[in-house]
Amino acid sequence: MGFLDIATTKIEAAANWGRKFSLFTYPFVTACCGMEFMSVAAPKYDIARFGAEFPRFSPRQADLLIIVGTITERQGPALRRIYEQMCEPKWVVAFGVCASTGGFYQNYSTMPGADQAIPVDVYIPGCPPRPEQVLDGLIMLQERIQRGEGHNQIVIANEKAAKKAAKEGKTFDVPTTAIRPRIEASKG
Amino acid sequence: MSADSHSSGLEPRRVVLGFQDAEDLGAPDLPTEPVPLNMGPSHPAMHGTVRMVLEVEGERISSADIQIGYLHRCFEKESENATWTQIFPYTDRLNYISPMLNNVGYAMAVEQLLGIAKSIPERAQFIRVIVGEVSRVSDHLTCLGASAMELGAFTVFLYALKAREWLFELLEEVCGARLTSTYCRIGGVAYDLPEGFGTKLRDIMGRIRGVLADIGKLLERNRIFRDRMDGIGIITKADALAYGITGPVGRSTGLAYDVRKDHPYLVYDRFDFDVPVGSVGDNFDRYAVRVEEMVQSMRILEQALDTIPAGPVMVADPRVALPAKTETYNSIEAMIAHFKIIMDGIHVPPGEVYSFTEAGNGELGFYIVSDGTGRPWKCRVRPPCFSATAVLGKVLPGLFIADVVPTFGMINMIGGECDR
Amino acid sequence: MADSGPFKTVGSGPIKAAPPPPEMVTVVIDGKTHQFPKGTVLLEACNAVGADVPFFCYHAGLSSPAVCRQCLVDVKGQPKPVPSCYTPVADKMEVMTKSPRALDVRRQMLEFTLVNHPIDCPICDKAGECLLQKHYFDWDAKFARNDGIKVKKHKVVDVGPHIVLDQERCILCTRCIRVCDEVAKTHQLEMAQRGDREVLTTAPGHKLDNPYSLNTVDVCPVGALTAKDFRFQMRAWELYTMPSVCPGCATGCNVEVQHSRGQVYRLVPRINPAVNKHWMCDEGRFTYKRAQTERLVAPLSGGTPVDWDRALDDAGRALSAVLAATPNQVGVVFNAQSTNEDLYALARLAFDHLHVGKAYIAGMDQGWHDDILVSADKNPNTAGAMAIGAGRLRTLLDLSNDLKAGAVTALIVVGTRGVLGTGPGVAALPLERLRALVAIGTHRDGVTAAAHVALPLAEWTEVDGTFTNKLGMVQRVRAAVPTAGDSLPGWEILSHLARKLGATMEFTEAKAVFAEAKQKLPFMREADWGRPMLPVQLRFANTRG
Amino acid sequence: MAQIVLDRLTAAFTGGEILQTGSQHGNEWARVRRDAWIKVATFLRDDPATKMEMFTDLTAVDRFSAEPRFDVVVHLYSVTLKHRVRLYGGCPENDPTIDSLCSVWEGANWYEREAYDLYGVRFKGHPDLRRILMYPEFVGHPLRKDYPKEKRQPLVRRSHTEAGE
Repeated sequence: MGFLDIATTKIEAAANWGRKFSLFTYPFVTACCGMEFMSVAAPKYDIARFGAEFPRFSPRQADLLIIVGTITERQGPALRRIYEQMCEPKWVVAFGVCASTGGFYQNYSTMPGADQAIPVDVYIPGCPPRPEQVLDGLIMLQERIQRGEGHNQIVIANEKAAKKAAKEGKTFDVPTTAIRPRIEASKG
Repeated sequence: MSADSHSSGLEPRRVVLGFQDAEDLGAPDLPTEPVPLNMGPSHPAMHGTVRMVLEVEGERISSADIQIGYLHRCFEKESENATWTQIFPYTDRLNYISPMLNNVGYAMAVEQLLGIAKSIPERAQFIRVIVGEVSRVSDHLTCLGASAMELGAFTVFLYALKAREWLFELLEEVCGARLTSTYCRIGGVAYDLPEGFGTKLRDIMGRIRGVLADIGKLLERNRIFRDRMDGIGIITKADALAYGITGPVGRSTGLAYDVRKDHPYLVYDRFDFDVPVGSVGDNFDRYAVRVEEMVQSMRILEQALDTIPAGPVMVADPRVALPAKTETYNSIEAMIAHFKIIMDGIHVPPGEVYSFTEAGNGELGFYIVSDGTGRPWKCRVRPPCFSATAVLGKVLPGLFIADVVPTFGMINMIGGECDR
Repeated sequence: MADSGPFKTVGSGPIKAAPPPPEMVTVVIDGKTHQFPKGTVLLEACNAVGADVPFFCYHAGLSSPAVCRQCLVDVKGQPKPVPSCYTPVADKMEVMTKSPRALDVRRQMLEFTLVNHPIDCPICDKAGECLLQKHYFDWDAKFARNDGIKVKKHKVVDVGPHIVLDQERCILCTRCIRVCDEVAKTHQLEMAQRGDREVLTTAPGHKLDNPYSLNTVDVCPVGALTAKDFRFQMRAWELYTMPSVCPGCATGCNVEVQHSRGQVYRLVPRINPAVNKHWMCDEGRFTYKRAQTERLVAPLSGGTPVDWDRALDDAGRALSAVLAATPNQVGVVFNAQSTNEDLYALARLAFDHLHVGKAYIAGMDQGWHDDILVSADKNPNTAGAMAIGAGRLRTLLDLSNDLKAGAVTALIVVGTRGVLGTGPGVAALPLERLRALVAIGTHRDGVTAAAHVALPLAEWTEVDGTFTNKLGMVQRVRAAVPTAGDSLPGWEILSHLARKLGATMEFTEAKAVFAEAKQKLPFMREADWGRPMLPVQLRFANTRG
Repeated sequence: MAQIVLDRLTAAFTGGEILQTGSQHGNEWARVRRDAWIKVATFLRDDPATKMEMFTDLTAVDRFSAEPRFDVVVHLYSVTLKHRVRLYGGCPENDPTIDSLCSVWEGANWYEREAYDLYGVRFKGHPDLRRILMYPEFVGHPLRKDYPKEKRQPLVRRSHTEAGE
């Protein structure tokens, strides 16, 4: 491991440290959980203390997508597009059981978990989760970010490695878990 | 429309229509071509997912197609596959800002079918009124806070949510959950109010009055706020009738209809409270009506806390009420009763009923068809904000794009209730 | 079952002969006057007119010892309440089923029954379809008045190959004893001891091993007798139920297929006085298992899984080749296991379109039989196959001869079960000699393995159709669970295949096939398809016993 | 409480337009012949003795395996006279159509769209009879009793060889 590699890892760590305390959230608020999300943002629980400051209302300015509430099949495409519009590296948090698994809505209209449409980093249980749970989930995400284990961070790292290998004429097979998300429109 | 003062006791105000402003400025009417503009389904100003396909000429909206259904969670299909008691959690999530009111409405409908509506213990009825009104206050607080934030008044949002937080914590003491309460049961309520509930609630109400005063100071003489509310998004009384709009939105149009007054249920006939009515039917009227309703709800709460009787909170019918846990674990009789009520469900005789209560957004109706089994054949919700959202398609044309935000905010469309 | 009425049985046979009109008597029940044929049991009379009377020991298919005293009603002129299950109606009888005294004695009997009943509902297999639960909740619903120690008895007694007994739960109604005596005609169960120590037990030197033993589990009003097969597998109230017909033998016992999440958990008999009354044999109860194991789930072409289009193309090509060259060397094998619809579709294809000369009938081998319910013919639809084949069907022995002689070089087999028969007198089939073998089968067996193209066929629990039992009654089979893997109903596969072979046979639903067959075939003239049915979750919907 | 409404109906419509009336749990209801649907509705709105100016609710009921299979159910309310009535309009399974009430109350628009979306009842003369709760690609009518509860028709799913699996 040469000096350069050490430098890059250090830089990466510093960058991650910066990222985890300056999360720009895009709340994809659909349902009941939105009420608790308000509480999280409101004075008492004050998510700002953790650097997830003020919600950006455009995915292009956000790097943390918080899926708040039930995702229906009808919303799927919108959710997908929003995810694709966000800037990298990006993270996704499923807020509440509906976003995680569909919760007790198991029927023709609701999607059994947002991860059916996009990758998710942290699942926060609860219907709706208490604000404390949400903050806990956020901290878990921050740790993940510091370790560079966000799904999108892995993707980027692998692509970098692949490029580097290509430059050195080595072969590098990208692990399947690190393939860039692909949309797969399936009807019926 | 006239600019006379209305019941919320505010000074008369200048009613100006948006496009008159434009002409006042003497802006030359440049030729424009209609441009389709898509708002939502995920839009910062759309609390609750809705999609508006607007057609705009310049800044002016020429036609609006409101598309709902992004939060269709199949309340009815789920209900048809759940026992009567299992449906309560689903009702929580209809109008998720005031779950208690939905619980009450649903419980009353089923009790009507069971024919035990008259035999609900009085204390239970009082408790239902109390938790319901608390929910109503939190509902209106949220609506005001959110809409104000969308107009840029972030402080109001923070104030309102601070106040709502107090109520949530109070409700948590009552039912164990901040938001989704599932507190009512068929035949009463799950358990009695906690110790010192009254004093806590009185204290909180005092503080909320303070918060309301602050919000009033911040908004009611606020030029920006008034200009974006006054005379914007006017709904006429005729429309309110034709669309079946009730609740704050309906009352803002001068339609003096409040189920609590016109068809008193529970013990509402024992309380003395007024029904605020608007005169213009614009956004500011809706705002004013909501503020006044909170005041009135707190009046009701004061009286209810004064007069609430002691006693049981659940009917004595062993075929409806669950036996005590100790009984269940120690005697086969209670075990069987518990088992039957939980697994088989309460048996509701065949029949159909339409039962209606005053929820946060207006008349919340439950049209239930029972085929005599442990589960409903059909459990239909008549969502109050469905009608109010429907009228938007008629109200928005003629307004500016910027007017969509306050108008939609003041309609207070709640996805869970509107799309079910 | 909530909204699906009694399953309609149709067809001809001795059943239809109407008995002479009986002598009628006038009875007043709860103030209303009714007419009943002389000799009707009072309990049945009351329940028939909606004056419900609870009972434990009474069973419509058995004699009544009147031991449970649950059906007591007041009869005017009688000093004390009479057991209605034991009393025939008499002229000018006045009955009060809801009189305070009757209700009171019933409640007291129930209380006695519950005194020693274990608090087992959460772990009891009968919970959810238990008569004790039902009657307690409907008629009493009062809480316990005594907190004495309950009498302890044996909880797990292995009484037979299929059944486990829990003596604590037993309420001593003796139904199971009567089932053995009166249905299976063997005395294998008995009561022992006295008072609250009384227990059910096997007769000395006997096990509960008669071929109808599982009926005791059905009639047991509580969870005392439980089937090893179903024990702790599934909660009864979670099951969905669908009326159908047992494919075990030519008797065609009416059954309910009870399933959940696409899996069948048990078959229980469905009352049909014309066929099986209230009963069915143990062997028949396990026929659902073979429908859930070793299934062929995807089309095979040359032994490798392919999709339907590919498989049908290959099948079409292979068959057309032979059809073009030597049309008289094409044979079809009917199977007595198939539904009338599949058989009819095959007959249409084979005789009307392909004009095949050589048709054979396959099926399970003969087996044991008795004069109660079990028939020697182990196929549910032999009668239908024979009628549809209309004398053109020859035996598998002929088939093997034709194969050896090279008279058949292409074969279509619909339903492979029993084609490679075991047992004596069945010749092995030299299938390898065939140039084209298209096997439509439910299971991975010798035929589908040897086939050039094997197409997955849906099992009887997965299709709508009809079986014709040995009495010539056409009885309806209903789809309870989704088809396994890619498998399809036979008639559908055949109409696809027909298209590949240039024949026009367009069937879109089983009902259409049935309707056409009904027009063409005399033996189906009186058949009835019946109403569509929603899956009904049990939840006490049909408390058995 | 609203018996007057039923009396008015039976008095005004003698041609068998009102098939049946009744009252249960304090709800008065009338079963209306399909072809008289609009006529009865207009009458109820305009007649001074009924004055049903508020359109409260419209939905449908699937009475599976009964005839007529679908009932369109309307709830009306009179703000001035404070009484309500429920109307049934039966539609057979093979032809589930009924006249649209949009011409009587504008508000019927969305409610009828919903009934069409979820039950497949078609409303003759409706301005735009689109799906409202489900998406256009959706096939079938989910609240019919024979539509399986969990039969999803996804618009988007991620492929399984994707990040985060």
